[in-house]
Amino acid sequence: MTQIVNEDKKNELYAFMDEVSQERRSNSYLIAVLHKVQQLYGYLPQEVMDQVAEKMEIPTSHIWGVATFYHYFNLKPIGKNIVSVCMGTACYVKGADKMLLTLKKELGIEIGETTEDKLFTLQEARCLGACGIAPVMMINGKIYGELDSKKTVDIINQYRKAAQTDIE
Amino acid sequence: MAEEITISINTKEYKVASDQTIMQAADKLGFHIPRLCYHPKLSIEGACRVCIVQVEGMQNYVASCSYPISDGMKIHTNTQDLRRARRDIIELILDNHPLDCHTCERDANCELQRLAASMGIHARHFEGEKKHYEKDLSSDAVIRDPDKCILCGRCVRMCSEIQQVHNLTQAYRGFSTVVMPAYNMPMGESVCTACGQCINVCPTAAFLEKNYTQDLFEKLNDPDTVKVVQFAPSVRAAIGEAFGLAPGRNMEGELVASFRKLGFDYVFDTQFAADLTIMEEASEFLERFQNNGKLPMITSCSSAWMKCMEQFYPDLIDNISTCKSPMSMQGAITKSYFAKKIGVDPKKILSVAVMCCTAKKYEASRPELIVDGMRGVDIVVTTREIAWMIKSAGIDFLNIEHEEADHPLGMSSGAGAIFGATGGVMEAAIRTAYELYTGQTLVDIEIEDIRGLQGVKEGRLEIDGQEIRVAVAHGLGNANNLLETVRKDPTRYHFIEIMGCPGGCVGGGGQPYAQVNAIPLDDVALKKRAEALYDLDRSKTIRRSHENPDIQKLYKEFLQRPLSAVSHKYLHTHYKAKMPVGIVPKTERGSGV
Amino acid sequence: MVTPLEIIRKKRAEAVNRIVSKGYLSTIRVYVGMATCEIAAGSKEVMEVFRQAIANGLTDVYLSQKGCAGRCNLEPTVEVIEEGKIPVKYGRVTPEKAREIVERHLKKGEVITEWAI
Amino acid sequence: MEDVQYKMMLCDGVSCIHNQSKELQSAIESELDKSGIRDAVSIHLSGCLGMCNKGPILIVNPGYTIYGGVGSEDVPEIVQSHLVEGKPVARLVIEEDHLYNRFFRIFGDVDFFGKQMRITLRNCGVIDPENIDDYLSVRGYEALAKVLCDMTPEQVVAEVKKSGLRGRGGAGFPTGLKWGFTAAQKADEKYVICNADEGDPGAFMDRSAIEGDPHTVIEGIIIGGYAVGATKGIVYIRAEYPLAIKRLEKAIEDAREHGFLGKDILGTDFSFDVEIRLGAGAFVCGEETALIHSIEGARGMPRPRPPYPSVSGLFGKPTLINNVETWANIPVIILDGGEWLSSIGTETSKGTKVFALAGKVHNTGLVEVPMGTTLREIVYDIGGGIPNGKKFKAVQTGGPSGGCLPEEYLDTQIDYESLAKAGSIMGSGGMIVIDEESCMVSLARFFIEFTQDESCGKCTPCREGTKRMLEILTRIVEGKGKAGDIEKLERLGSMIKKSSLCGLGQSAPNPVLSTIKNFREEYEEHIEQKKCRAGQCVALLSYVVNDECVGCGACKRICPTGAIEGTRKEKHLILDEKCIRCGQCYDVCKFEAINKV
Repeated sequence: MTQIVNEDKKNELYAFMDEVSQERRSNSYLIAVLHKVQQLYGYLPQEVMDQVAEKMEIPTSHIWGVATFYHYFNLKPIGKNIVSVCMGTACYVKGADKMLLTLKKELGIEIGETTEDKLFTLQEARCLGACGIAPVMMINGKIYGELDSKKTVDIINQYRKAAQTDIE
Repeated sequence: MAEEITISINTKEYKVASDQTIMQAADKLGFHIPRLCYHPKLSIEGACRVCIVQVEGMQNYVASCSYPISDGMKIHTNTQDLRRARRDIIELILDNHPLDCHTCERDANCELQRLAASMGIHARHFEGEKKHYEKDLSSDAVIRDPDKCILCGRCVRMCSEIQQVHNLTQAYRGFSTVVMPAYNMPMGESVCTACGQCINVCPTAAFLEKNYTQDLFEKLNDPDTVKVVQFAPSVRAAIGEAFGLAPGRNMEGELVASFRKLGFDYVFDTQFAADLTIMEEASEFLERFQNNGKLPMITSCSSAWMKCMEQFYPDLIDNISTCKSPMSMQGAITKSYFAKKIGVDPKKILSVAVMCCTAKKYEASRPELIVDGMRGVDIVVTTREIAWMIKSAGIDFLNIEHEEADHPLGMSSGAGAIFGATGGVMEAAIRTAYELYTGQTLVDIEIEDIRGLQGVKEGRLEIDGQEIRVAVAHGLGNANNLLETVRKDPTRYHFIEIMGCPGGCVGGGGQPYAQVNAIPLDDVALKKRAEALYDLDRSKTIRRSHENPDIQKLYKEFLQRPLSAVSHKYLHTHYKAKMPVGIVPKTERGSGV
Repeated sequence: MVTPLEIIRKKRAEAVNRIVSKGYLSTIRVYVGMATCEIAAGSKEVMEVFRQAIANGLTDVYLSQKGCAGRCNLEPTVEVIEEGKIPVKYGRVTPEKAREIVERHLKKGEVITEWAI
Repeated sequence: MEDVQYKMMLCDGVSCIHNQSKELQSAIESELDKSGIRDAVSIHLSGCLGMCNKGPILIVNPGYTIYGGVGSEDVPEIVQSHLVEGKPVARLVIEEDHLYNRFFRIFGDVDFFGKQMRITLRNCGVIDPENIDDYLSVRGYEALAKVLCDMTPEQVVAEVKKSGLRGRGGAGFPTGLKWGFTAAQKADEKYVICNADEGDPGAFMDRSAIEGDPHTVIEGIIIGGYAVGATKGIVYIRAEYPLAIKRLEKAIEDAREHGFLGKDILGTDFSFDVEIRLGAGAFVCGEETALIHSIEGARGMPRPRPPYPSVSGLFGKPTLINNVETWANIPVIILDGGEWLSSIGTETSKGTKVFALAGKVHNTGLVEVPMGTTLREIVYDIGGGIPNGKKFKAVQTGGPSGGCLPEEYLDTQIDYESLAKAGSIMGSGGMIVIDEESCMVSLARFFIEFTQDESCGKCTPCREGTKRMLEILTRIVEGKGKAGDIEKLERLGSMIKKSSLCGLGQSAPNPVLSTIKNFREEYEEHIEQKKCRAGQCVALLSYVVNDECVGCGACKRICPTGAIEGTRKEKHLILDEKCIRCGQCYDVCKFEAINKV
């Protein structure tokens, strides 16, 4: 099953690379291709970067330099749920640092890390654009606002519960 | 044509050509603006900010390496504010740099150290956290020490722009930026060709050759072995610089004498094996040429090129000469023919090579080169390492009495000497191939078309009414450009020489560091080193490899004839595609690479 | 030859017709803020309430999304423009409030002043 | 044009068009001609004014007289009585109230919108951004048509020059000059780029503009392409803005379908297309050369200039780069004339500026004000002042590149020069209000932590220098500051400013230098007395329960580290060694029973 899924992903990626290779200066689309990889795999696996290198004729070192430069790209597999804490100024002024502390403690991980059960990856974001309801965090694209410690922990627990139900 | 404009530097006016940067203009006028990331052969980085100057009317300082001059520009290179800013910049670099100068290999040879001294940094104001990364000792040739790296980016640009190997990149960013191969792969497993040019351009000790000097001293003290050394042509042409001499002095006599003083029992010359290589290679070429073999034939003397070819050009493997490099031929012959001759078990022979090259350390360890279960060369040290050993052993190198190498593997023709300069192998091969093919002696043996520092050189000659087209490339980047042509037009050339380093072996990754106020890989120095070898050639009576009597003897006594079964066993090898695959980027601009 | 300006005028007339045909001239027009910030504050759910209301038979109402007008701390915002009356803008609208706006304002014409900005 | 005495604004909204506003316009024009005062009156069309039931709407300025239900037959009376004799026609006036002094439907929200002037955001919050018809109905793409019809590229550049518009990305370079440079280059290919890599933490002007009105930006870009001779436009936008990207994609598609993009636009021989490139989370890519590298698929590291992008930019071709807000000004400049825009604002700064107002103010949000508005007006009139009766301390503009201005600078006018003179910068539009509960040293540290984190690492001063500044600031807020630290910060700061490679480094020390300049005593208190007057530096304070405690347990429940003990209805106790000074107990306590000491 996973094999088929992986094959599908690979096909989709190659189709995308074929598409950009039609463009002029096609290797300028590297970042777009890496976005595609991350969209498909959740992170940038080394063997996929190798495939990109070969197909697009871009040295792996160059891809690696780009992949590590941009914070948007994950270099390690990520958890099921990505928790991004907004550390924009508005959120900071309204206590985002405290909330981050709560999250680190609750999840037992630092920024950029993934919990052992692979349920959560903690990230820091620079302004999610929801300053009006600061402080905010985003889980898998959904924004939660006007947080305090309790609310934060409650939300995390909801996701834990959901994962539990999934398993059952 | 550039017009003449007036600029002022430090309140005095000068008339200069307009198409220059501030740094170029200042250099010509005798103002040496301090610099770090700048290298004339590499693209402008503008990163270190050491070369900042004040231009009147501008709010901020500008980097003189990149800023163009304009008419009426008023430049200040040495105000108190500037001096302080530069000093602080250098201090900031030092603050994130290990404070171990006295135990560092680049002590007294370090650009950062020199800059710090010239800035007068006597106190430290801003010390704080320092980066720390593991040293990468995985490669047999090149050590990477990120702690010493000051992120000037010269190695990265060298690796991608000049060598086009694209092994090194800056990864991560900001304070966490590190120079590394893709995926932080160990150097030994990466596409690094071990050419060592990163070492040559590194201002500090972030890249070094793997140092075997202690090991060698140890082994030289072993009474139970026969210690044999060989040394490459380019070593003699450059080692003087490590002793403060100007580039271009041939130090062959001093070297031979020093080797004996260091404890070597036999001193041989790689130039002998160069002659041997020519015998085999010229024969191999003629064989291919006459029998519709795979052409163009490409030389295989350069170890960095060897690895490069296996990773980047697996499709051209059949075009590569099967000849081992001179060093490896010399090693193989030392442990067979020579061992028999002196009646010693070859396992008791310590075969040492002194090379201008870091990649030879890698080559010596290639399993493909093992014959009869033995490596041909046991230890490779670079010109830099041997210079240090000579100093360390207290040998008065500059005043020592000249000595000559030993027989039977120490005598060479002039053709063997010019191996060290780009085009030399081709020139030597032509001298011999011509005679082998036509039975006549080539009179006009100095082939100017393929000498000099042009990236790709072409030549053609006629042998018995047949045109032979040859090409020569030095530096792996130039090689790439040449081979792309070959891929498109396989019949364009018959014979190609490729050397991995700029200028050929004289510009090898193991050559002495640039002298104070000199630029690493300066073209003038490279030319002078090459000139020393051409002088050596001219000074010899025997200038064609096949005329070398010791070579003739070797064939008579041992190898029978070029390309014989014995030759194949000892002097030839094979190549295979290697992982990881090397990728040369598309040439169009737009990848930023 | 038709000039670009003539083309654009024609295009605008067509666009206006399309908008009108979608019910723009209804007695009441409702605009729901649908920018990232508004959505983060819950405007999607609010939009859904209005959509449902129309699906369930509320007539003479033109519903549209709009971008962010900049009132971050009052989002999600809903604007009700009624023929002949001063437009009303509601702030911090929840689905519950939205339902009440439907019932009281849209159906009965009562402006819920305490929620208006 | 000097003679214009009246500006008439004719509603051009959907309803009003239906109510024959077009006929009205020609009627007015012919009547003006008849009265011989054509030159004294300018007529502008505006988007829907929101009074559709009373359309067609006509507004006469000055005086903001609003006429409703105007028919062609009323025109002679209006012209004669109002414009010639100065007496408004009372029977047609529907409101004569400054509340309606807005272009758009922003009624009933006077405090917030009263002092604003919406030009670039004119359609934001008004039209449906995903419906090109909405945009077309508010004169969308008319500027493009006008340019293609009546103007040469040189004239377009001249019009932009005339407007006095300056780059809204922060540095304030005159836009027209930039256009002129790029236009003057001879090249086989040129590019225009829209910089939508908005990265200031707490600023979201560009996101809002694109989400609310993507076509305005696209129209601006096409006009720019026409003016400088480019055939390709690129919008470089943060990947973190999925909705903006989606709307932009939709808008580009729709524009293509309508023939505003692609080959032979609107029947002319001008061809141009726009594509989107995504950023990937690097603030430095807002710097134009870094942005170019990023589009080229490389690490987003800046390079030394010159050459400037206008000479050698994307793929080595002449490239014009402006930010979203700048582009959004373009259609207005074309439609209403550069002169009109230059009539707004101050001597050196024309038009309006959008700010993301955040922090300790009542009304947080996006505001667009004419240049020349004072900080006080923004903070107090628009922002509604400081909540919870706290005292104003400073306003921060320009985000991590800007500075903090204290009370005495509140009457500073918003323009590039005045803000710079006061020690801050215009920046891209972040504006954060700070009250007495915020520590200026911490704030400076917050910003330098940001720039340190976002430093690309290329040049020494920024890479190493900001790191050392951060270390010094960290030890100050942790109560470990040493004598001489302030001087070190100043020395490093001024060196980094003058020596760094790009704008990020050159402006990185600003938050520190400006807070040292204006709040030096706070730094000194931290260092000498180990005291934080704002009570924000956690290492310098602890929380204790006083006798007001009723033992409700609220603090105990919220404490994330279990540092509070106590039985119900009895006074609680904070265990100092467990307390992480998050302050949540302090916030949650309803009885003021917790003190910061």
